[in-house]
Amino acid sequence: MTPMLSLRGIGKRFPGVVALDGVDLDIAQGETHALAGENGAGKSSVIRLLAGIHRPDAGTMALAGEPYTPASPTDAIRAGIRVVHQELNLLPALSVAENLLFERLPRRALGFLDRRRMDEEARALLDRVGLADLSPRAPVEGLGVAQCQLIEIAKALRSDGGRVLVLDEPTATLTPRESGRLFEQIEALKARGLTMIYVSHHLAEIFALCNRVTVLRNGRIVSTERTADTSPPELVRAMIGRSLATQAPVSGGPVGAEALAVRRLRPKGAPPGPGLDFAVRYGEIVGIAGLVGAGRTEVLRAIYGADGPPRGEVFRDGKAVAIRSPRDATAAGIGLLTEDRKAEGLVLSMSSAINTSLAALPRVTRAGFMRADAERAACVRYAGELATRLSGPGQPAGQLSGGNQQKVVLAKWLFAEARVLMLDEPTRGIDVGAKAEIYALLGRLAAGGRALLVVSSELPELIHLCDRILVLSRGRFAGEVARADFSEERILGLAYSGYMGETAS
Amino acid sequence: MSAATPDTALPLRFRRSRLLLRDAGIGVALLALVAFFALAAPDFLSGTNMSNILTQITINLILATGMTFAILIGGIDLSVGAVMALCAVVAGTVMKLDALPEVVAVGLGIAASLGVGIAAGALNGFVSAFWGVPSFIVTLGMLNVARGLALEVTNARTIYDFPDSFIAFGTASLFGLPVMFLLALALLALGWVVLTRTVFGRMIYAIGNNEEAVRLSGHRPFDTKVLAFAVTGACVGIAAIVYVTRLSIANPILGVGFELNAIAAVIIGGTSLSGGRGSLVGTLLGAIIIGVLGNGLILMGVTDFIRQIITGLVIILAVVLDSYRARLSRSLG
Amino acid sequence: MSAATPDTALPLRFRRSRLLLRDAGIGVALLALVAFFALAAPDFLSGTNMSNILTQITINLILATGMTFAILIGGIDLSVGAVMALCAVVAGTVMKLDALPEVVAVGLGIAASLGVGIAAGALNGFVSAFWGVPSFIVTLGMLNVARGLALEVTNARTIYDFPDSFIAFGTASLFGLPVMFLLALALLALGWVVLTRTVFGRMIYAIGNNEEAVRLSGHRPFDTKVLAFAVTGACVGIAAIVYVTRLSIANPILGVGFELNAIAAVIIGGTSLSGGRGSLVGTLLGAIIIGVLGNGLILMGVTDFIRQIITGLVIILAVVLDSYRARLSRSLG
Amino acid sequence: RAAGGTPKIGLVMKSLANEFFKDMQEGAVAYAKKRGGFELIPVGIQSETDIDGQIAAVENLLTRGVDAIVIAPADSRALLPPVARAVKSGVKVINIDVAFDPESMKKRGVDIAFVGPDNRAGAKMSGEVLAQALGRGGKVVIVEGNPGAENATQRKLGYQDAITAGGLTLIDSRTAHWETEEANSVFTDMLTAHPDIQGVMAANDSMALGIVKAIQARGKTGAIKVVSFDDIPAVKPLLESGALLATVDQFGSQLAADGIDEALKEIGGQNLTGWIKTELKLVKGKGAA
Ligand SMILES: Nc1ncnc2c1ncn2[C@@H]1O[C@H](COP(=O)(O)OP(=O)(O)OP(=O)(O)O)[C@@H](O)[C@H]1O
Ligand SMILES: Nc1ncnc2c1ncn2[C@@H]1O[C@H](COP(=O)(O)OP(=O)(O)OP(=O)(O)O)[C@@H](O)[C@H]1O
Ligand SMILES: [Mg+2]
Ligand SMILES: [Mg+2]
Repeated sequence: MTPMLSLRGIGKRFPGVVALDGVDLDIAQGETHALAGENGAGKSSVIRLLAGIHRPDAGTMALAGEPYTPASPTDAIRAGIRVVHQELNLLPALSVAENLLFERLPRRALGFLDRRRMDEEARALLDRVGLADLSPRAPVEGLGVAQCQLIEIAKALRSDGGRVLVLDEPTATLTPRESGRLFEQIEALKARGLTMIYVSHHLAEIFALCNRVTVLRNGRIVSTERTADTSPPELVRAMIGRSLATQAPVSGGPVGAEALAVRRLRPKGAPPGPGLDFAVRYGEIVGIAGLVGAGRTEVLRAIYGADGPPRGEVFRDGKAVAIRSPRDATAAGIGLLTEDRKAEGLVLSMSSAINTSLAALPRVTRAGFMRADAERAACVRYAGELATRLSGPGQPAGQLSGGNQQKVVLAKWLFAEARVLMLDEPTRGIDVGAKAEIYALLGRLAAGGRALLVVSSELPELIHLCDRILVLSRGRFAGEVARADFSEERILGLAYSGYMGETAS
Repeated sequence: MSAATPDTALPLRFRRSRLLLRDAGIGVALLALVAFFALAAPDFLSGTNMSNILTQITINLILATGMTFAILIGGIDLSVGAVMALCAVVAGTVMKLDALPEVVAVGLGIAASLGVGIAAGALNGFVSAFWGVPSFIVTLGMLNVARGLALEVTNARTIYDFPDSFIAFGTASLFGLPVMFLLALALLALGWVVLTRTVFGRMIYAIGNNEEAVRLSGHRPFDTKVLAFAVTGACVGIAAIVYVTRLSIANPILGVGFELNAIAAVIIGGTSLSGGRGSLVGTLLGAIIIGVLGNGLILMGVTDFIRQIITGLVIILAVVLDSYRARLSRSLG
Repeated sequence: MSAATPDTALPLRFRRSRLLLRDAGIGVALLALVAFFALAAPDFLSGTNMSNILTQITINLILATGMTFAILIGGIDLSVGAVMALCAVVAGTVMKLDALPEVVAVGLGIAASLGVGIAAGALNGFVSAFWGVPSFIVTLGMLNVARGLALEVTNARTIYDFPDSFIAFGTASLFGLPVMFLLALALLALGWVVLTRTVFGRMIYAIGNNEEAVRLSGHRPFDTKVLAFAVTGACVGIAAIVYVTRLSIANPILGVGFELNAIAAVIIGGTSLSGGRGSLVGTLLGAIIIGVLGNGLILMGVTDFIRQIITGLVIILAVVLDSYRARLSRSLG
Repeated sequence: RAAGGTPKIGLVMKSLANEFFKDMQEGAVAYAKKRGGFELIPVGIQSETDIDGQIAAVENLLTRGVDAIVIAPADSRALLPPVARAVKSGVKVINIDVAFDPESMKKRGVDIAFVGPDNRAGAKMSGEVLAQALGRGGKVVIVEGNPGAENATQRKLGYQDAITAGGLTLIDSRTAHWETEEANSVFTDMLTAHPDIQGVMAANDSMALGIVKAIQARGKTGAIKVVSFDDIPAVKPLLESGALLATVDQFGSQLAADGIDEALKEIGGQNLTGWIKTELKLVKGKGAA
């Protein structure tokens, strides 16, 4: 049987980087094929070639036996290849429905929009990804990252995913609830015989959903195997070339004095009520869990003064601090790694070195002048610690792979050496190997006496990392779980509690 | 549970009202201005004066309508004033062709004006989209080319003495309102429908928002860009006709600096200079603010230089006021 | 892998050469232009004419240097021409104060010009950053305010008859080059150092690219914005002094339209109108292109209207050429 | 220099986009063709206020080695330094249209002959026609040219002379920057503020065109009288219908030719100084006394 997609000897170079080198890949009709590999291994590069964004420097592609040479995304879409890219590509000022149906807006005579059909189609798509209550006419700006990701997915589900559906890290920003919903859709499409390519750093997802998995390393194919014939540890070994030692849970240092405390904090969009009270001590890693939209991001932003002066009180080292803006927060030794790296974390067109030093300029300046060498040194140092794959400190952040961009954002805050560091989804899109390194690093930071406050949608991550987990549900604290009591069931139960009306558990 | 996204309904309602408020913001500035002049200049509210203001803003309104298309798609058109002069002198030349019967000559003249405007606009769009160069520079070049051409074809002379039937339109009224203003309003309404209700309109906003995303969705922004600039050009062609019928002359140096006025109306109206956000309702309000300001200060008897100073201050004040409105609606939302 | 930066050396060299190519692109257009005029207009390459060109571009170069700061940070300054007039007439008024010894009066006049420029610029920056309103509108307002003020303080009259010692600077030469041009060049070089080597410059580029990321990294973009516009204003103040010493008059209507020329130099030089990208080297080349074009066409004896048309076409051509260069360097890279 | 063949004469104009200067230049070119024996190099500038551009033009002419320059300066003082330099290097200079400031000339040690009309006297002639038509006490407004422009200033002064002499009442005076459309708007608003306006003095014909349209739109044709300046062809119909009471012809097309004549005299060895006044003609419309 001719494979649905077949790549032969594909090569792609960027200045100073060989992104793909002699890639041979066959995707069978109807299979769900996973691509795995470290950050920068070349997964998204394969996808960008399929999507017609880039053209290969070498090799050929075939779709259902026919030569496939897309010159633009238009060609790819015409050929029936639908892609959910790793980074969001939405139109903020347009409505949800318009974004969902943008590839082909329903029209009536004379190019008029068919708004009724648009609403209907959009509703149906929103339904499928669990956003049934979102109005199709709402503009996309103002939606959370997770909701945007779901909209991207729903977009691709139109016409049932075309001939080949490609999903590049679709779950990176989703909590288990949304991910579950997505997996149901994938199963349904599989049952219909749709061919899919699935990229993820979550090995469990790969084993649960995919028939076969191809591992890339440094732009080359390492192996292609049926998932039934391999195992997560083997896969990890193929990806990073060594086994990952089973890690003991990160343990912070001796818990010290109260570093950060908030009282009656009422973040933006918070429900009426007394507000939130909690504290983080030096040497401690405190997690915040919750469903998408629970308001975790808003808690961190409020403390940081990102949306103006917080409503409520913030204490540093037991003393009340007036925070009117992020500058006040950083002056008080508080840092925030934001959730949306593209819009809020990075200056994409500027170099990785510049991005690394952005929150700690005094460390790389002398008398108002930049010390370019110190800046580059910092970038190289953290690239080493975080295993960031970049062609050099001068490479613009926008040219890095998604996971490596995330590492640069992390490097920025590590370099800033804030005493209190808040991290919103710190390992979004980071590969398993690097994740372990990062956990160890965060552990060392805590052991070194920093106070860390971590928001994550990956419960295993929080469970692995934290000393305590606060659970947010609908903007209110549903409870606090100590390390001894950590379990996914317990935490999820609390996370859902706010949505169950009076019968909160 | 299962109520997936439980509290979206609320913010949505907020957002709707925010949109209304958005246009209202600059409207409040306008109301304040009108109220002030009503008190300070007794004749300001009179019917004739209202009608005068509408006549005075007509050309800027038409140009600003077209400019809104160029700005929304992420560009700008600096050539509108110069192209308008070219349209006017070409139309004027055609209309004065003795060989043709009057009606035909006038019809052809109007068509020529539209044709020149559309061609210049499409060329602006083509060059900037095809080579991916900033429309700021392309239209700056076009400004010089069009002005030079207008001067060259007329040899710097004023064309005058047009058919009376044609000139009559310029001062005609309907329901007590200047016909030319009604035309401008109709054009604006048409533009509004196009921008908000058609695929083309959505495409303009989309490209202004994130051109890359549009490309990834399988569209070719090129066509839409050329078309959007052609629309700007068409409006310029119409404005030129309105100019000629109103002032019954066509000369190659008319319209100098009109681009700035048109851009100002668009930006005061809340459209973002970087594209993708804004509306023609805002543009209408912006154009009226500029018009009212010019008129009211003269009625008050403010001297020229002071008038210029106050005009500058009020323009700044209007957008500052508007920012408070935005902040207010944000804190509500 | 974990070998963090395996091949750093190579791409860095690549990047360096690409940067050179970037500026070279528009440089090629300039060379072509110079070569053409050298053939077409015999006097073009003469020493006097070269010196004339440098003198002619001096003011635009100074204004464009300042404009580069405003545009890089994501703004624009439409008020430079009008503020320049205000600076000039204030400086002129101060210099003619009889009560003061000549040297003191001249010194105070220069200080006044700088002061007015910096104040106007800082005000532009303050209003647009504090209320988050587009600098396009704020500086459009300032344009009117400054022009009105300049007319009001002089009552539309020209100030003339300045101390000879001061006027002498305007035509002085050093090493065969006009002193004022050397001043402009020094200013540009200083600006280049500030933009590429200092924290302030870094902030300007970063804010122009992604203000939100800068803010969330714990900075206050506000201060940098005000300062950047103040730099623009300082350049305007200097340009005003150069104007007065060169033309030995100060009048309130000078500098009309200078903003467009300055912006054109910046954008032709490859700086992005949306901020964050570009360099003063490009601005220098852009200003020279504009100057050479105006000068060469006159020397060739091209008539005025045709000259205007050709100027427009060459401006477009230059950026189109530049786009091929960009494509080339991309495909090389 | 003149020894080496036909003399070259540079003609430095203001913005040729202005009909008046375009006429002037064409008159000069026609004259050069008719008379022969010299080469004419005409140059213009982009806008009325482009002093810098005009200085550049003078410098470029010197680069090209002209024997004489005939110049309509954009500023009566700022152009003196380069022109004085030209004079000192032996180039003959004749000043047309707007006169160089005498004091500044004295300071620079040059005395350049001026060939041109008396704008102030001309405006006074035009204004007097209005004064006569309205009688003493008539209420008038002035619509001015560009503030700061020499012509605009002279014409305003001339109108004021006529107002004083004729006993008129000036109730408002505003600029419309020489432009038709702006004059139309500004005058419409002046009329709203002062419905009793009986007469308008416009600093040029382009603005008069807009003013007449505003009067027509108000239905006050005939009730409000207009005088202006320049006598461009476009006002012919207005003069014929009486919508424009008077304008002034300063024979612009001859002005440059006259200047060239004087320049040739200087090249021939004469030394000219002072004001060589050129003709001004009052052109009256229908109904003017
Ligand atoms: N436009 C570009 N210019 C230069 N280098 C690029 C560009 N795009 C990708 N690269 C490089 O190609 C390599 C492969 O990137 P790719 O995005 O395919 O990685 P990935 O496997 O998807 O990683 P991740 O898991 O982090 O998303 C990276 O080293 C990246 O820096
Ligand atoms: N339609 C909406 N209108 C206004 N605000 C909204 C809307 N939807 C969500 N929000 C706000 O944004 C937040 C949603 O952001 P997001 O989906 O990122 O969830 P989060 O809990 O804040 O963060 P995380 O994604 O890390 O779970 C909500 O807490 C809410 O305050
Ligand atoms: Mg990727
Ligand atoms: Mg979040």
